Order: sequence, then C-alpha cells, then structure tokens
Amino acid sequence: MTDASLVVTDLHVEFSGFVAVGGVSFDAHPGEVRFLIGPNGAGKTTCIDAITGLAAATGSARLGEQELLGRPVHKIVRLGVGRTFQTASVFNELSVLQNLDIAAGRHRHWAALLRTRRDVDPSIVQALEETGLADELATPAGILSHGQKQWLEIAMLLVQDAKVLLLDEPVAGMSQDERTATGELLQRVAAKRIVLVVEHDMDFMRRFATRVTVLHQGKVLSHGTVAEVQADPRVQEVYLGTAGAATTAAMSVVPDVSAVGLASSPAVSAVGLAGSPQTAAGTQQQED
Amino acid sequence: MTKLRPRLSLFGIGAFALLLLGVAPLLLTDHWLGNLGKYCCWAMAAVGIGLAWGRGGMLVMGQGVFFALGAYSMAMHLTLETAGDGVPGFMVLYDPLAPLPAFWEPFRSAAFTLLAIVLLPVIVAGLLGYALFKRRVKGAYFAILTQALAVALATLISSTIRETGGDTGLSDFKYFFGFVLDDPANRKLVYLITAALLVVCLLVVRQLYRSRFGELLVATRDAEERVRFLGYDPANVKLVAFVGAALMASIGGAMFVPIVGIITPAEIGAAASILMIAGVAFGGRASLFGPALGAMAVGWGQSSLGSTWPDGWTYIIGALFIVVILFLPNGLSSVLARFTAARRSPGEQPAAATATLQLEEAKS
Amino acid sequence: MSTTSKRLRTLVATGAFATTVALVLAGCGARVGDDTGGGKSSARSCVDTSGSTVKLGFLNSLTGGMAISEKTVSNVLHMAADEINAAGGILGKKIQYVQEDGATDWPTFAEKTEKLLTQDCVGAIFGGWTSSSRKAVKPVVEKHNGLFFYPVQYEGLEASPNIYYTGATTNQQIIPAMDFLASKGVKKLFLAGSDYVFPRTANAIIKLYAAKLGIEIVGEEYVPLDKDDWTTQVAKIKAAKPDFIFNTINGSSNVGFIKAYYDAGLTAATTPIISVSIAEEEAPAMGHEVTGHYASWNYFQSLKTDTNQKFIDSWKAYPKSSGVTSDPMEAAYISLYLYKALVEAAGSFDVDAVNAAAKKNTITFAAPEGTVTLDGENHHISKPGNIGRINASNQFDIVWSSGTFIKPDPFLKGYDWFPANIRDQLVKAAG
Amino acid sequence: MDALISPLLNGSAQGALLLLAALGLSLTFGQMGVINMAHGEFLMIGAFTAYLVQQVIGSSDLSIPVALPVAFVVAGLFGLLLEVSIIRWMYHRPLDTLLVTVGVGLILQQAALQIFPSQGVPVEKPGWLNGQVTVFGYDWPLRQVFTILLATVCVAALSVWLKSTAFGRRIRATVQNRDLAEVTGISTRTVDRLTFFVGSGLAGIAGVAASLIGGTNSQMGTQYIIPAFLVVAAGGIGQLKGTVVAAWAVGVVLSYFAYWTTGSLAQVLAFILVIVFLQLRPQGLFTVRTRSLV
Repeated sequence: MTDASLVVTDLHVEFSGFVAVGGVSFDAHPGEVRFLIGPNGAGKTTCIDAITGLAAATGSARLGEQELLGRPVHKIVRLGVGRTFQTASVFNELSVLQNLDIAAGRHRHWAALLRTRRDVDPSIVQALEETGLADELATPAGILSHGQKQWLEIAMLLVQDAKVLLLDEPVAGMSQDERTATGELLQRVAAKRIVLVVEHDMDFMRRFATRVTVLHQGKVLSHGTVAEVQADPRVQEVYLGTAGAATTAAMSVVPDVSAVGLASSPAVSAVGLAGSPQTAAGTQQQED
Repeated sequence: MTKLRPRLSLFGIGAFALLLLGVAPLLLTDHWLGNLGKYCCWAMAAVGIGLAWGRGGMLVMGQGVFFALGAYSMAMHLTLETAGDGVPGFMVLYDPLAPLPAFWEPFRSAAFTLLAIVLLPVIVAGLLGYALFKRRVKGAYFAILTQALAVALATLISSTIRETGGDTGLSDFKYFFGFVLDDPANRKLVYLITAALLVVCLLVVRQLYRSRFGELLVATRDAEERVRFLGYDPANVKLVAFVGAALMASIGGAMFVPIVGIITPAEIGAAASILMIAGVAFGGRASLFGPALGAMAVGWGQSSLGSTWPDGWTYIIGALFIVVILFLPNGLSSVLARFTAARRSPGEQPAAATATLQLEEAKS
Repeated sequence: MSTTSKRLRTLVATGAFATTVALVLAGCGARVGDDTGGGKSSARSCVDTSGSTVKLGFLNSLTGGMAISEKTVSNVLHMAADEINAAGGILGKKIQYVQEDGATDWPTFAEKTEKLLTQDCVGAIFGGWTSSSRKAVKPVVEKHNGLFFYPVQYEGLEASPNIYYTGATTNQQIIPAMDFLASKGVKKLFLAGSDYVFPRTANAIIKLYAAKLGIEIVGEEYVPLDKDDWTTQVAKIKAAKPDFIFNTINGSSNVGFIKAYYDAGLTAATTPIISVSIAEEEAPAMGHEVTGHYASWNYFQSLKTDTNQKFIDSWKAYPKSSGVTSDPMEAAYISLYLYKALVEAAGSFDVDAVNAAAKKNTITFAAPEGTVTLDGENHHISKPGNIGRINASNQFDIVWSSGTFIKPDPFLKGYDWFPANIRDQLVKAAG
Repeated sequence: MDALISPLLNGSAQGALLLLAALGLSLTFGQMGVINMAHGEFLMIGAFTAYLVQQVIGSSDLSIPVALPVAFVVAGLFGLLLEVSIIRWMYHRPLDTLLVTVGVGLILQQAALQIFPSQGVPVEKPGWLNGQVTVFGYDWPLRQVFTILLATVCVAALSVWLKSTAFGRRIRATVQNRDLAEVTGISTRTVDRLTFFVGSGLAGIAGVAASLIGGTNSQMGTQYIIPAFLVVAAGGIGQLKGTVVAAWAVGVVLSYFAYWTTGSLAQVLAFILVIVFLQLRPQGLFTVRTRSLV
C-alpha cells in the first residue's frame, strides 16, 4: 500500500525546560511491526505526540518526502499518520458503525456529510472482519469490552486508510488471548503499512516485534532485532538492574510527563496560584 | 438518543406542524396566537442552541447577538417602511437636521433586509467562530465570551439612541413588506410564516442530526482531540453548527419584530440569552424536539405564570435551572426516552449512562 | 425504509408549504394604502360593565430592575382602588383590578397591555414608569383603542388619543427647574444622566433653554442605567467646576452618583445638585445624607394642603405602605381618580365617550398637589411647579414655586426658544 | 494633567473593586473549575450584610470594619451551603455548574427584592473615609484609596494562605492531582468546601466595598459578574497575579475610555478589548502551559 518509510531524525521535545526527548532517531518501514520500548518517562509516548503534532518538537520526522513536524494535527493525519491512545478513545455514545463511518469520512466530499448514511462502506466491512467486530456493528462503543475498544480503534485506523499506525500500549489491560489476537492482527496489518507500537509488555514485544528501539531518559539506548536488544547489556541494566523496573514503573521517581500532564511538571507547578486546568479539563466530559 | 427513529421523528414534526399551522390558528384568540408566534421565535433560537450546545457541546450564552442581528435588520426595515421617505420619528428628537445614519440606508430595500437577516449572522458567527475555535476556546471560556458579547452589544445599542433607538428600542411598526400590521388577517399571516419557519428549522436539524455530520458533531463534542486524529479539523465541524445556530437565532429574531411589534436591547442581552438556554435545558438539549418545546414552555410560563404569580415565576425559573440541570441534565425529553427505553428492553442500561469518556486525559 | 422517509418528508414539506401558501392567499389582509382595512375600526372593545364591577388593569414592573421604583406605584394604585370602592366605586361599579407584571421588559409591557385589553377586557390600564415602557404600550393601546394612564414625569413631545399623562411634562418640571436655576444666578451647569430616552431628551431641551437663559452647559455625561460606578464621570464634573449639576439619573445609579460626588469632596454648599428623579423615597436610600440638594417636582410630601394630609394619612395606614409619599405615587393616585371623574362625566366606560368628555376641558380633581385640571386636547393635567430642598429628615422644604398651576404644553408650543421646525417634525413624527 | 492622572487613579480604584469581585471567582473557577454565576449575588449578600451590621451598630465609622469579616463569613456560609447542597454533585460537569448557579442567582435576587425595601438600602461611608489625598494635583478620594488597600490586603492574605499554610498546600495538591491527594490522606471534600467558603466569602468582602460605591439592592450583583469573569479569564486561569494585573488594566482602561468617550461606550470598548485580547491570547496573561482551555 505504501512504500514510503517513517524516518525520525534527531527529535527533541522540551516542556518548560524539562527535556522529555533529547535527540531520538529511528525509522520504520512497511512490512515490519516496529516496537518502541523503555521504562516510564523514557519519552516513548512523547515521541508519538511529536510525530502526530500534539507536542511541539524540533528535528525531523518524515513520511516519505513529507516533513510532519510543524503541521497541525489534522493535517498530519491527512498525510496518512494515525494513532491510538493509552486509554481507548472511541466515541462512546456512537455505535461501532458510526465510529468507523466517521473514521472513513475524511475522504468524502463535504456535501456527503450532510446526507444520511445509506449503506456500509466496503472499507468498513473489511475492517470489521479484520478486527473481528462484525457482530458488534450496532453496539454503542461505550459498552464494548476494553479489548474490543482497542480493536475498534485499530479498525478506525484501517478505515481511515492510515499509512502509518502509531499504537500506544495497545494490549495494556488485555487478557492473554486478546493479546495474541491483537498481535496477529498487527502482523496482518503490517504487511501493507508501517506499524509502530509503544509497549511495556516484554512478552508481547518478544512474540511480535520485528525490530525494536529502546528509549531511556529521552535518548535511544539501543536498537535492533529482539534478540539483539535483549543481548544489549545497557538494556539489561535499565530493565533488570533497577530491579524489574517494568513492573514497578508506576512508582518510578522519574515523572512521566506525558501521562500526568504538563501542568504538574515540577517547573510549572511552582507558579503563583498554581492552578492546573488539568483537573477541569479532565472532568469536562459530561456524564451523559 | 443519537439514533432517531426516522419515521417517528418525521411524524412528530408533521404533527407539530399540523398543530401549529392548522389547529392553533383555529382555536386560539389573536392575543394567544401572537404569543404563540413569539414562543415560536424563541423556539427557533432554541433549536439552534440545541444544535450548538446539545449536539456540539458549545454553550452559546450569547445567542442574543444573533437574535439581534435578525431582529434589528427587520426592525430597521419596518421602521423605514413606516416612516416613508423621512427620517424615523425617534431620530428627530436628538438631531432633527441630521440625515439617516448611513447603515440604515440599505435597509430601505426589502431584498437587502431579507439578505441581511440570513447573511449577517452567517458572516458574524463565521468570523467569530473561526477566531474562537481555531484558538481552541471552548467550555466555560466560550460561554462567558459569548455572553460578554451579548452584554456588549446590548450596551452599545442602549447607548446609541439616535442610531438604534437605545433602550427604548424600535417599535410602532405599521407595515410588514407592504401589509398593514394592524389587520388581524395579516397578523395571522405573520404568525403562519413564523410557525412554518420553525417547522423548517426542525426539519433542517432533523436532517443534520441524522446525517454523517450529526454523528461527527456528537463525536467532536465528546472527544474533540480524537476527531482531530481522524483527520478532521474540529474547528470546522463546530463552526458549521455555530453558524447554523446563529442563523436560526437571526431568523427567530427577525420574525419576533413583526409579531411582538417591538425590539429592545433587553431582548438580546444577558438575561434574555440565558432565558433561551433555560428552555433548551428544560426540554432536553440534545433531543430534536426538546429545545423547541422547552423554549415554548418557558415562554408560555412567562406569559401565564408570570402574570398570576410574578414573584413566584422568578423562583420557578431559578428552581427550573437547578432541578433540571442537577437531576435531568438531558431535560424532560430524557425522562421520556428513559421511559420508552425501559419498556423496550427492561434491565438493559442505556449506553449513555455507562459511558464515561476518558479521552482528554488519554490525549498523550 | 429510506425511500419511505423521503416520501414522507416531501409530503410534510409540501403540506406545510401548501398550507402556508393557501392561508397567505386566503387570508391576505390590508395592504399599504388600504385605508379601510384593519386597524382601529376592527377593534371592538370587549369591556363588560353589565355587572356590578368594572375591570381595570394595573401594569407595573414587579420584578426586574424597575421593580425598585414601580412596586410602590402598584401599591398606591391598589390603595386608590380600595378607597374608590369604599366610596361606592365608579358609576356605582366596584373596581376589580387585574395586576400585571411588566417585568422591566418593554415587549412584556406590550404583551400585557394587549392581554389586559383583549383577554381581561379592562376599561383602562394604569402604570408604566420608564418612557420606554410607555412607548411600548402606546402602539398597542392605540391599535385596540384602549386607555392608558401614565403616572410619571417624562420628556414630553408626545401625544396620543389613548394615553392620559398625570405626571409632569417638560414645561412643568424641567423648565421650572431651569427658571429656578436662573433665579439663583447659575452661570455654569453640568448635565448628568442615565443613558436612555428621558435624560437624553430632557437634556436636549435643557440645552436649548439654557442658551436662551445665558447658562453655559460645561459638560454632559451619561452612564448606562444598570451601572452604578460614577467615579470617572464625577472627576470630570469636578474638573469642569459647574455652579450646579442637573441630575436626570434614574434608579440605583443615583446612589453611585451621590457616593462618587461626596467621595470627590463636592458638597451642596459648593456644587449643589438639582434632580428630577430623587424624591422622598429615594433620598434616604442614598447611603449619604443629601441635605441641601434640590429636586424639581410638582408634588412634595411637605405640601401643606388638607387633601395632601389625608393622602399621607391613608398611605401611612395602608398595609403595603412604604411610609413616605412621593410625586410618582401621587400622580398614580391622581390617575385613578381622574379616570373616575372622566367616566362619571361621560356617564359611560366607553373610550370614545371618555375622550369626548375630556374634550370639554372641565374635568378636575382635588389632588394632594392642588386641584388639577385635565387638558382635553393633549391629555395632560395642569400642575404647580415646585422646587424642594432636602432637609435633615429627608423631606423637601419648598424653596421656589411657580405660584400658579402650569398648563401642560408637551410640544412646548408656548416657548419661542424651541425651534419651530423641530417641533413640526416632532409633531409629524408623533402622528 | 488632570485628564491624564484622574482616570489612572479612578481606574485603579475601579480595578481594585473588580479585583475583589474576581478574587473569589479566581479561586472557585481557577482552583475548582466551578463556574459560579451566583457570585454576583454573594457580593450582594455581602452588601446587605454591611447594611444590617450598620443597623445594629449604628455608627458607620465602626460598622464597616466590623462588616468586613462578618460579610466574609455570611457570604462564605452561603457559598458553603451552595457547595454542600448542589455543587458537590457537579464537579465532573463544570459547564453545568454555570447554569445551575444562574438559577441560584435568580432565586437569591428575587428573595432579596422581597426581603429588603425594593428601592434598596442605604449603606453609609465611615467618616474617616471622607476627604481626599492630593496626588499629582488630583484630589484622590480616600474611599478609592481604601478600596485599593482592601484589595491589596485580600490578595496578600489569599496568597499567603495558599502558599504558606498547610491548608493552602492541600488546596494546591488537590488542584494538581485530586486522586493523588486523596491517596496521601487529604480530605478533598474538606478542601472543596473550604475553598468554596473562602471564594464566596471574598465576594462578601467585595460586596461591602461595592456598597460604598453604588446602590445596595437586589440587582447590584448583575453588573459585576461578567466583568469579573472576563478579568479571571484574561488573567489566566487560577493565576492570582494574572487576575490582579487584568483587573487593574481593565479598571484603568475603562476609566480612560469613560473619560475620553462616554460611560456607555467605555463599557462596550472595554468588553471588546478583553474579548480581542482573549482571542489573541486565549490562555490569559499568565498561565501554566496547556494545550486547550477548559
């Protein structure tokens, strides 16, 4: 589907003086399931944020000939870069079909938006089959299981015809069977697209990764095949030397800026009346 | 809620149209027909608020601004029609020799006036919405800013007595596009036009809600960032809803003038804008009929209860806000929906109730 | 299903459209130039006086910003109705009043006027305070050929066969105030007002008359009705060093003005204020003693007449009393008695008969301010011009009086300084 | 000279009153995300409290200093009542708090209209506020100086309270991470209640100050609420220093406009200016970095 590769060169992201990503380079090609791993605070998610335009960054991230950095989010998406989020983010009030229909919509003429949907887009049918959600067509996305929501997100990326799929912890919270199904799904999808997965789950990584990049404290620690990375003593030190950091990552003293939110980064919280709009933003969704 | 049973809603609109256009003129006295027409004007603005707020999540607290654009466009035309070739009477008072202000001049033309009623809100809401949504102003900020605009416009009109009639407003219209307004037959005609326009507004939002745009709008309301990651610019989605809402408010305002016979800054300021919201919240912000029926109910309450028990009416409106928002965030229509849902599938909870969105938190 | 819905939609739309078109064609009313069609001729009064009562409408703002002033007027109307009923009613019929709330909203005034006239079928309506409310009522009473009695001093330049004005017009309040200022030797005057029709018009007239009197207007300031903060404007007043301030501010904004005035160190001794909206009710509510300032009214509680004493006593004894009497209250009180006098002179509650009785120019009423005479041509009443100075008990000592009752002259026809061409235009605009 | 100096000084006092009105909002809106449209009515409650205290004490020299803490407590208690009865159910729907409190405001206004004389009540200025100080040739009313001092004291007290007391730290902790705060043993319910109490109490103090400037009646709160919200928004959400600067700037700009144009036009121009400013800088004067507004 695409021959273009995603090439990230010397990526820098800084939040109010705190360097979250400091010169990261990697690439990803169609046909491989590319993994980005590292302990909490390593800058994995921030990398994805930077590539998708959510966080301001310097350096370069190119998809084929196109520079992605500096463009607004929706323009980057239109170039074929799609992503998922740590917490499944689907439109809970809409049905699975409606979710997918919206995802498929950006290729439509604007006038088509004003018409009622009369049939199901072939690409949606295909994506439903691929992700095993065909039976859930009319189910409101809000009552899907956690795993199904993640698959719905992936299905949305498929119908939106993303050339690059950036997946942020897609198997977190899934059962073993679901993980396997997800991994196999990713392998199928990767045949024609670039798939980049951010993960904590080492087992999942070992089973499905073709190539891996390890980040640590905003820098590339190591990269190569699974075997190569596992053999790297520096990686062992980071993961094993700190006594199984992967499982206790939540307790990590290194603040995971992207997860907690910008406002609580130490540099900022010292300011004045120090209101963090984060609480308000977080609670803004209405119950209904 | 988002799944409108297509035929049912269409029958609903049909029945509503029949009541407004067929039954009401036969049963009601001229006075109450006029009042009903007034409620229809508010209902049009309310339908727009339902679109912008209920479906789009934008709490538009300044719809008075757009109501004013339509109303004053119409009122200026009718004033000039009444004044004939001369300068309107109230202007003479402050400066008898000065000519008609330049911005009044084009409103002598009926065609220009009708065009202005449609285009002015589109242009103003378009510019304003573009500026605000591109800067990602939303939530309370958006609400307060729009309300501040309504206050500013009302103050501006109040303070420009010679140009706009000030606090007294514009009134005493004799003609409506060539028809004598005092004639009961003509007043009925104006009412019918208004009611028909309300029905058209309902048909338009019905189509919007059923369309892909409607789904996209709800998606944008619930998870703006997510929509962005599907390649849409949420600003544009919201802009369409905002402009639509403005247009409906403007048409409502325009018809308010011949029906009520007067327009003043108080009808467009903070209190009026909030009262419009009250009806929408009461009826059900996201439902098809809720905003219109809610606005009409509030209007009726003001006419009847406000008459028999004026002190109590203020308490009722206040309590309405509290009780409805606290216990029935989706208004009375949600009670109805819950009732029918419970009958159809007992035990199964509606998706809306269980759904909790985590999206904004999950943005990174 | 989709085709069904499409067909249905078309059906509904066509139906609605057809209904509208049909009704438009069938119900086409009068058009411009059709003098015979519609309008007053079709309005038939539904007033029912066959029983032992007559319905009257009271229309005052009981909620919203103007409730501050209008509640008292409403109460005094109730008192007058009770008095008249106790004395046998009008033409032997007891008054049954319908109280409506104007809610400080001018379209509501219009709506309620129509309701009172067409639904409640009242014989006449009493109330209103702001000029805006009167201007909202005017087209409606004219359309339905009803009667409206307006009890507050106003800016004049208006006439309607369906409105009776029992408050002062400009030549009974503003012009006496200016005459008083001239007699005090005032040379420099500052105009401070709320930003609405009465102060703007009053000040336009004041400026014309001041030119004639040789008084220089050293400044003119307006603040929106709902804003209290006058600090900046008072600073300008102080800088302009006027001999006197002419105050046409209305409502609670007056408090802000008075407070800023004293904050700035201005006093009644150096820069006195003459007001046309501060009366016995407002003076104690200023939050600062206002001794030594002036007000121009026709009625003051301190007027020494027997009818006034009776009025004050009845008011103080009335359950909903506020304790003091004031000019707008007295004018409201007059309005109901004036209506009684008119109806009894006409021998009928019919509007045209009442107007015809008025034309005879013989209607009088022994009001607390003195015996007032109705001018049948312009529907205003004669009034004495009085200037009061506020004393320590917030009552007014009368320091200047016109002596005679001033005939109402809403269009200032008897004043040569008022440009005739403006008057002509205004008369024409007023219809 | 006068034309330049007097609007500056008058405007500073106007800004100080605006600041007092906005301080409580900055706390409840900025720290808790609650949009309290009844804040203007809490201000009204403060003003009526000043009147009642004056009726009890008699001397205005003494009553105003007494009224300040009393109004703080009375308005604070009303706020507390609001929080306990209604707001606490709505923390997850801030936009709806806006509408609910609109209803509360309407009820409070109507209640005040029926309880107190409809034309309002007089609150007298203490004798020690009579007089002026001369600043650059302009006689600056002491009352205005008093408003500025009062605002300064309130800002200082609030900022010390937030920064240096245990409770202030708890508030800030709760604001930054509610869940974490709860885990570490902070009762976020208590924090919420106290924050609302203080925020509403500040409105009470503003009410006392306002009662010295304009009328004390049922409608008085309505003229402060929108400007106060604009000030909070322009200052940057939850930013004390932003609120201070924005209030002062709005007051001064308003006063200069009012001096050079008219009172009405000044209102319009000041509003437009703030709206345009927020358009250019939607996050306000000072702010924590965030990608989107509330």
